[in-house]
Amino acid sequence: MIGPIFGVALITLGVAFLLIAAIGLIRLSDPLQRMHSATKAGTLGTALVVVGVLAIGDVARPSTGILTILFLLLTLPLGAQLLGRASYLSGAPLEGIDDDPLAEELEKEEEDTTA
Amino acid sequence: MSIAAHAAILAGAVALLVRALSAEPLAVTIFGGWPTGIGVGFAARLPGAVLVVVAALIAFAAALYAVADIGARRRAGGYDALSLAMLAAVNGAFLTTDLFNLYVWFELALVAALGLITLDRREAQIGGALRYAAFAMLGATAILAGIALLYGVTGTLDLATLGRLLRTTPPSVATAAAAALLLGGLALKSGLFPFHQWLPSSYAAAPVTAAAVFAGLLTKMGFYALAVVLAGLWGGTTLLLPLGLIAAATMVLAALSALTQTDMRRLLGYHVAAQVGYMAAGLATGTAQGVTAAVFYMIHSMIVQANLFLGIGAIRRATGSWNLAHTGGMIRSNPLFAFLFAVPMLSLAGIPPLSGFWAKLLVVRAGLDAAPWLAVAALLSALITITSVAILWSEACWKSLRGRRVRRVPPAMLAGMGVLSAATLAIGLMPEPVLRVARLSAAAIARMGGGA
Amino acid sequence: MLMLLVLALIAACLVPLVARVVGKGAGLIVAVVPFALLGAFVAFASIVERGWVRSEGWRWAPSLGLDLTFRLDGFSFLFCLLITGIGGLVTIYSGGYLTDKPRHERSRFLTLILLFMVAMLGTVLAENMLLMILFWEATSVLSFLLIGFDSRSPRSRRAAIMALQVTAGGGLALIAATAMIGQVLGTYSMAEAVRRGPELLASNWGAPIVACIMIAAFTKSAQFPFHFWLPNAMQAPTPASAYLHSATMVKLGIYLLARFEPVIAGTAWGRNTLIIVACITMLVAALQALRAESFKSALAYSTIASLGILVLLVGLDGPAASVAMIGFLLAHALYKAALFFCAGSVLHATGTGTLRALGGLRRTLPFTALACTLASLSMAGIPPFLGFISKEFLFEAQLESSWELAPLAVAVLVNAVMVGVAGVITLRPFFLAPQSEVRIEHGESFSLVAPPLLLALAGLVISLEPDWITRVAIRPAVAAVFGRPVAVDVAVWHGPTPMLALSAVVVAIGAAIVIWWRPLHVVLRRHAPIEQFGLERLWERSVRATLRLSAGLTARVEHGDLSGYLATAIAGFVTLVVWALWQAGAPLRLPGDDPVRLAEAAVALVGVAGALAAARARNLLAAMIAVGLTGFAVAITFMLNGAPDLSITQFTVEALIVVLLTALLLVVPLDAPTTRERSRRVGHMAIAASFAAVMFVVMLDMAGATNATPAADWFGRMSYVAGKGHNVVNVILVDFRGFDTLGETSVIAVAALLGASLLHARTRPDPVAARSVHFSFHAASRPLFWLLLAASVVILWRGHDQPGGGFVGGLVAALAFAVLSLARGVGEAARALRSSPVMLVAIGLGLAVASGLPSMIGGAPFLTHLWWEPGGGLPKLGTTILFDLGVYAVVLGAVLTFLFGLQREAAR
Amino acid sequence: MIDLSTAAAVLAVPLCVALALAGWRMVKGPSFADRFVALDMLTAVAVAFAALTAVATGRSAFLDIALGLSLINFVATAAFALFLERKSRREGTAR
Amino acid sequence: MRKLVAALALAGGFLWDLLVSSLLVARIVLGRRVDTRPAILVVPVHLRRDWAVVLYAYCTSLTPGSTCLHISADRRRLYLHILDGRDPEATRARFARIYERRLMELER
Amino acid sequence: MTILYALTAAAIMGAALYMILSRNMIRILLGLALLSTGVNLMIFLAGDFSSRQPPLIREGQQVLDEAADPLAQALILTAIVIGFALTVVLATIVMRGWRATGSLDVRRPDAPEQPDDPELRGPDAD
Ligand code: NA
Ligand code: NA
Repeated sequence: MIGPIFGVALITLGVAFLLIAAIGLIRLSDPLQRMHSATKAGTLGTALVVVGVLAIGDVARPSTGILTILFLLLTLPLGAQLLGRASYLSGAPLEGIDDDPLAEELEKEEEDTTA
Repeated sequence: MSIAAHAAILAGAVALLVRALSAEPLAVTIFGGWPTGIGVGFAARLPGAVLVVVAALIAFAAALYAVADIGARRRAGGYDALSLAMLAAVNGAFLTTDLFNLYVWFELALVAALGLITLDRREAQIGGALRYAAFAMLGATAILAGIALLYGVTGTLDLATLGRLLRTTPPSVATAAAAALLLGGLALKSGLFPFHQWLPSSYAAAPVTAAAVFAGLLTKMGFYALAVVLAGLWGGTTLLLPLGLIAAATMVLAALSALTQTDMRRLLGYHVAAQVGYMAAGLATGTAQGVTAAVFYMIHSMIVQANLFLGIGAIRRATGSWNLAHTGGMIRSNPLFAFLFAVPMLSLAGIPPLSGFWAKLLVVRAGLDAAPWLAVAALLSALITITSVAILWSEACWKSLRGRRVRRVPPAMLAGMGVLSAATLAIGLMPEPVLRVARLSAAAIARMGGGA
Repeated sequence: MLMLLVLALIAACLVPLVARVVGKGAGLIVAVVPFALLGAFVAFASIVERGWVRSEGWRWAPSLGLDLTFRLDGFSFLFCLLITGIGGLVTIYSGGYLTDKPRHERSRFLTLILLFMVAMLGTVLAENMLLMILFWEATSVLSFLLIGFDSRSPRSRRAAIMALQVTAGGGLALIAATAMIGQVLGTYSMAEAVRRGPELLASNWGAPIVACIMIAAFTKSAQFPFHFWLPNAMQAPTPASAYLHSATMVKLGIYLLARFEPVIAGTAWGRNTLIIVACITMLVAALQALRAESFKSALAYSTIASLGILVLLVGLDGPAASVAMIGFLLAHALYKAALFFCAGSVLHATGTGTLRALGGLRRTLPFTALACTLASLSMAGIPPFLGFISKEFLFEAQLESSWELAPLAVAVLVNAVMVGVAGVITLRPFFLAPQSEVRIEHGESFSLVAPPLLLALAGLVISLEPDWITRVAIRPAVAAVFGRPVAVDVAVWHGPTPMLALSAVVVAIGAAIVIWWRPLHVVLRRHAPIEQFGLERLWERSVRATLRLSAGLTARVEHGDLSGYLATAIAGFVTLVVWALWQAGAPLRLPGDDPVRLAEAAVALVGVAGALAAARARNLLAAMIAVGLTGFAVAITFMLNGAPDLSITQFTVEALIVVLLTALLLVVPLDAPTTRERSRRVGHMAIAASFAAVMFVVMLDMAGATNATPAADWFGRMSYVAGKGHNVVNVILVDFRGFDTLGETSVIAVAALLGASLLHARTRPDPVAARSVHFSFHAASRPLFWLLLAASVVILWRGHDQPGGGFVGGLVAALAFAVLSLARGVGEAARALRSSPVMLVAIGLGLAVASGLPSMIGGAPFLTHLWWEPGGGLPKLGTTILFDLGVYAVVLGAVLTFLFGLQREAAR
Repeated sequence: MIDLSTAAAVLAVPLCVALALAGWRMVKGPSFADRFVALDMLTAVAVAFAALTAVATGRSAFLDIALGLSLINFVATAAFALFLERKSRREGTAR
Repeated sequence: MRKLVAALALAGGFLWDLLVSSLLVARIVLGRRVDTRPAILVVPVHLRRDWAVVLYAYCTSLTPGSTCLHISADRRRLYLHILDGRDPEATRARFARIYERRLMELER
Repeated sequence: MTILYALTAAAIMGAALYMILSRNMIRILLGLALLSTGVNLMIFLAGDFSSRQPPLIREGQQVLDEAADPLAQALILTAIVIGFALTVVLATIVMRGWRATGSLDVRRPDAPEQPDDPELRGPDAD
C-alpha cells in the first residue's frame, strides 16, 4: 500500500522536474544555459521517475531500474559536456560572458599542435 | 565458376518447372514447416516456375557474357554477389505465396540493382542510382501502403487467402484504395507510363551486363506482381480502365521516345518500358486470353530485352561508343554478331516467326475482344518499334564507321547472346508449349482466389 | 509443298556459299536451286490444269490457330512459276552483275535472293493467314535488307528504312485484319475467310477488315498514297529491283486483293475504292514516269502504274477483268523484269543510269539492246507481243464491266504513257546518239545477257504459242481468281474490235510522247507543284514531324528534374486511388468508439509538428533533427501502444541515422534554400496534401473495418507452444516468418556490399585526431563501448522472450563501435572489430542460412527450427538463436561498413 | 489503492507538455546546439514515458527500453556534438 | 577501505549536488525573471591520473549550473561554463572541497 | 484515437512527400526516411492495436493474453530495418554524388555523358 503511493509520488516529483527542465529549455537565453536545464533537471527527473517505478514494486526488476539510473547518470552529464563544448566551439551566442579564458587556451593549444 | 553456378541454377529451375507442371495439387513449401497462411512459403506454380526458368536462362547467358564484360575490378566490387542477389530476389518474387514477402524481395532487388548501377562509381551512375532509388522507394511505399490496407481489412498476407477474401467480399474503400496503390507502385516498378522516367537513365548507367539483367528481370518482376495482384487477387477490378490507358500510353509514347534516342542504352530503355506496356495491355483486357497474352509476352520479352542489351554492349565493345552516331559497320566486321543481334531485334519488332510476333498477336487478339483501342495502340506502337529497330540496325550494323576500325566482338559475348537468340528462335518456332504454359499460368492466376 | 519450302530454305542458306569459292559463274550454280524448284512446280501442272487444288496441312501451334497449311491452286501456281523462273534468271544475272563486290558479299546477296524466293513461295502457297503473314513479313524484311544492301550509302539506308516502314506498316494492317478475321470466324484459314465473307461483313469488324486488307495490299503494291517507297527502293542492286520491286513482291498486294475480292466486293465501297485508288495511282505514276531522269526510276514509276492497272482490274467486276488481270500480271512480270535487267546492264556497263547522259549503247551492248527492244515492244503493247494481248484484255475488261468510262480514259492515257516510256528507255540509251562520250566499264557477259533475252523472248513466244501456258497457268489462275472456270482466248488477233481501236489510239499518243519526250520532260521537271504533289515529301515531313514529336515528348517527359518526375508519380498515385474509390462507390466506414487519450494525442501531434518542421526547414541539419523528432514521437507512440520491440528499434535507428547522416552533413553545405519557384512549391504542396488527404480517408476506412486477425491470433496461441518463445514478435521474426527475415537480412547484406564498394577503405592514416575530442569523451569511450556491446549481447540473447533480438542487438552493437569511432577515430574502432565489416556480414548471412539447414536432413522444410531443452535450469537452446546471431552479425557488419566508410569519406 | 494506469495517464500529461516544449525548442532552434539540447531533453522524456508505460501496463519490458534509451541516445548526442565542432571548424565559424 | 569511504562520499556528494543543482535550476527557471550570470570559469586541477581528471570534470558538470567545456591538453585546468558566475573563487573552492579532495584519496 | 493516428500518419506522409519533391538530394533522402516512418505508423494502424499490452507471453503462461497485434509489429520491424538500410544506402550514394559533382541538386540534363573512347577495350570499360 505504501509502495505504490510512495512510488507515484516519486514519479510525480520526477515528472515535475522534467517539466521544469523543459520550461528552462524555453526560458533560458542561450544554448549553454538551456543545456544546464535540460541535462541537470532532466537527469534528476528521470532518475526519480525510475526510482518511483521501482518503489511501486512488482512492475520491474530492481536490477533493471538501478542500471537505468546508473546509465542515465553516466550519459546525461557526459552528453552535457560534449554539447557544451560543441555549442561553445560552434560559436553559439553566449550572453553575459565578458571574460573568456577558454578562447585563449584553445588558441594556445592550436598553436602548440600546429608547431 | 560463376558460369557453372548459373548452369546449376538453370537446371534447378527447370526441375522446378517440371514439378510445377506435373504437381497436382499445388506444390507449396512453407518455410519452417508452418501451416498455410501462417508461414511464408514458396509455391512451385505457374507462372512463377516458368519465369524462374527464364530468369535463370538470362542469368546464365549474362554469366557467359560477363566473362568478356566484367573484369577483375567489377568482380572485386561485388558484381557476382550482387547479380546473384538480384536473381534471388526475382526468383523470390516469382515463387512466394505471401504478399509482404513479395515486398521484401522487391527491396532486395532494389538494393542489388543500386549496387550494380553504381559498380563503377562514375558520376552518371551515381545520378542514375539516386534517381532510381528515389523512384523505387516511392513505389515501394505505395506498395507497402497497399499491403497495409489489405492486412488491415483482412488480417492476412497469404495470397491465396487474400484472393478468396477479396473476391467474396464487396469492395470497400480500403480494398479499392489498396488495389490502386498496388497498381501505382507496381506500375512504377514495371516502368509503365507515367511512372517510367527512372528507367532510361538508370539502365544507361549500369554496366551493360547488369543492364541486360535489369531489362530481363527487373521490370518483369514488377509486372509479374501486378498480374498476380490485379488478376489474381481481385480477378479484374475497376482499375482495368486506368491500367489500359496506362498501357496504351506506355506502348505508344515510350516507343515514340525511343525513336530519337542516340544513346543505345536509353533507346533500349524506352523499349523496355514500351514492351511492358504490351503486357499491361494484355492484363488490362481483364480476360483469361489477355492474361495468357501477358504471360506469353513476358516470357518472350524477358529474353529479348536482355539479349538486346547484350547486343549493344557488344556494339560498344566493337566501336567504342554508345552513341548511334559513332557506331557502325557491324555487319561487315562481325557478321555472326549481326545475325545473333538480328534475332532479338526482329523479335522486338514483332516479325514472324519470332517470339515477338506471337506475343503481339496474342495481345492484339485479346485487345480485340475486350478493348479494341488497346489493339490499335499496340499496332501503332509496333509500327514505331519497327522504325526504331530499322534505325538501330541501319546505324549500328550498316553504316560505315569512318576513320575507325571496328573490333571483333569477343566470343564470350557472342556465346551469351547466342543462348538467348536460340531461346527466342525456339519460342518462335515452337510457340505451342510456351502458349500452353501461358494458358495454364493464366488459369493458375485466376484460380488464385479459388484456393486451388 | 512444305518439304519443297524446307529444302529450298536449306538450299538458300547453303548453296550461295558456293559464291565464296566460285567467281563469276556462281550465279549459274546457285540458279540450280530456283530452277529445280521451277521443275518441281511444273510437275504440279497436271493437277492445276484440271482445276484441282492441292492442299497440305500439318499442325504447328493449334492453340494459336496456326497450322502449316498450304494450298496450290491456279493463281498460286502462276505466281510460283514466276517466282522460281524469274528467280533463277535473277540469280544468274546477279552472278554477272555483282562482279565488283567482294565474294562474301556476293554470297550474302545470293542468300538473300534465295531466301526471298522462299518467302515469296510461302506467301502465295500459305493457306493459313498467320502462315501467310509470316512469309509476307519475311518478304518485307528481306526487301529491307536488299534495298540497304549497299549499306555504306546513306541513300540506300534511308530508302530501306522507308520501304520497311511502309511495307511492314502494311503488314501490321494485315495482322490486324487477320486477327479480326480470327475473331469473327474462329479460324485463320484464308479459304474459309473468303467463303464466309458475308459472315465477316455482317460482323462489327467487316469494314475494318476490308480496310486493313486494302491498306496491306496498297502498301505492298505501292498504290497511292503509299507508292513513294518503290522509286526509292531502286537503291537496291538492280537484280533485286527486277525481282522484288517489279516482278514478284510488289504483286503480293494484288495477290491479296484478288484473293479477297469476293469479300471486298461485298461492301458498298470496296470496288469503288480500288478503282479510284488505282486511277489516282496510275495518273500520278504516269506523270512521274515522264519526269523520271534515270532508267531505273522511269521503270519504277511505270511499275507503279502497272500495279495500278492490276488493282483496277481487281476492282472491276466480270470475268474479263480477271482474265485481263492474270494476263497483264504475266506479261508485266516478263517484260518489266527484262527491262530491269537491261537497266542494270546499262548501269553496270556505264556506271550511270541517267537517261539523258546515255546514248548509242547498241554497239557496245548489242544483246542488251535487243532484249530491251523486245521487252519494250511488249510493254508498249505492240503486236504480237504478250503485252499487246494483255492490253486488249484490259480494254475488254473495262468495256465489259459495269463501270463508267472514266477509268477507261485513264487507262488509255496511262497506257499511252507506257508506250512513251518504253520508247524512250529503248531509244535513248541504245539507239540515239549520246550527248557526250559514254565510257564503258564492263562489257556484256552471258550472265548479264541471257536472263533479259530469255524473258523478252518469252513474251513473244507465249503470245505466239500460248496453248501450254494458257492451259496450265492462265486458265487455272483465272478460274481460281474468278471463282469458276472462264473461257480464255489468248490470241494476238481477234479481228477488228473496239479494243484494237483503243490500242491504236494508245500507240498513237505514245508515239507522240516519244517524239516530244524531251520538251515534255523538261516542262514537267520544271513544274514545282508536281513535287509538292509527291507524297514522298509528305511522308518525309510526317516522319520528321514524328521525330520532332518524339524529341519534344522526350524533352518534356524526361526533363531531367527528378522533382517533376516524382510529382507526376505521386499525382498518378492520387489519381488512381481517387478513381478506384469513385468506381468502388463503397461507403466510408469509420473506426468505432475510441476515446482520445491526451498524452498519446500530444505525442502524435509532436510527431506531426516535427514532420511539418522538417518540410519547412531551410537548413538541412534542422530538417534532419525535425525528422528525428518525428521518429522519436512515433517511437514513443509505439511504446504507448504495446510495441516495445518497435519502440526500441525505432529509437536505435534514429540514433544511428544521426551518427551516419552527420558524417554526410559534415561535407555538404547545410544551408539549402529552396530552388523551387513559388508556384511549383504550391503545386507540390497540393500534390503532397492530396496524397495525405486520400490516405487519411483510406486509413479511416481500414481502421473501421471489423478486425479479424486470424494469423496474428494464431501466432499468439502458438508462439510459446511451437516456437518456444515468450516474445511473439521475435518468434514471428525468427521462426514463423523467418523467411521474411532472411530476405530482409539479405537486403542488409547486399546494402553492405554496395557500401563497401562505394566507400572503399583507404589506407591513409586516420585524420580524426583524438585531441579534437573532449577529453572526457575520449576517456569514457572505452567503458561506454563495452557497456553498449554488453547491452547488445543481452538484447540479442533475451530477444526470444523479452523485447530485443538480432536486429536491435546488432544496431546497438553498431552504436558501441560508433562511440569508439567518434571518440578515437575510425581506425581504432575498426581495430576493435578485429575483422572487416563485410566479412562479418558474410559470416552472419552464412549463419542465418545454416541455421535453417539441419532440419532439412530430417526432410523438414528449410528454416524449420530445432530445439534442445537440456532441463535442469539450463536455458533452452534452439537453432533460432543461431539465426538471430546471424542477423545480429549481418546488421552489425552492414552498419559498420557504412559507418566507417562514411566517416572516412567525411574526413577526407 | 491507487489505480496505477490512471495515475500513469494523468502523469503523462505534464510529460507531454515537457515533450511539446522540447519539441518546440527543437524545431525553433535557433542554433543547432539548441536543437540538440532539446533532443537530449527528449531522451529524458522518453525514458520517463517508458517508465510510465511500465507502470500503466505492469510490464517490465518497457523499463528495459528505458535502460537502452539512455545509452542509445547518448551516442546520438555525442555524434551531434562532434559534428557541430567539426563542421564549424571546417567552415571557419569556430570560435 | 578508505577508498571505499571516499568513493561513497564522492557518490553522496554527487547525489546531493545533483539535487541541489536541479533545485537551483528549477528556481532560476521558475523565477519571475530569468536572472543568470553565466561565466566561463577556469578550475585548476591537482589530480595526476587521467581518469581522476575526467571524473572531476564529470562531477563538476553536475553541480549547480556548471558544465565542463574543456579539459586543457596538459590536464591541469578545467574550463567550466557556469550559470552563476558572481563568485568564481567560492565556486572553485567548493569544487576542490567536495570533489577534488575525495578524488585525490581515490587516486592514492 | 484511431482517427488522430490516421491523421498523424497521413500528415507525416504528406510532409515527407513535400520533402521528396524538393531538388535537394538530402531533403529527398530525409523525406524518404520520414515517409517510411509514416507508412510504418500506417501498418501499425492496420494491425489490431486495441490493447496496449505488449505481445509478450507472461512468464509461466503458454498463450498470449489480450495484446497488441504481434504480426503487424513484426512487419513494421522488418519495414523499419529495411527503411533504415535504404536510407543509409541513399546517404552513401548522395555522398558519392557530392564528391563527384559538388552539387546536391537533382536537376541534370537527362542525356547521359558520352565518353566515346575508341581505344577503350578492357572488360571494365563501361
Ligand atoms: Na475483277
Ligand atoms: Na483494422
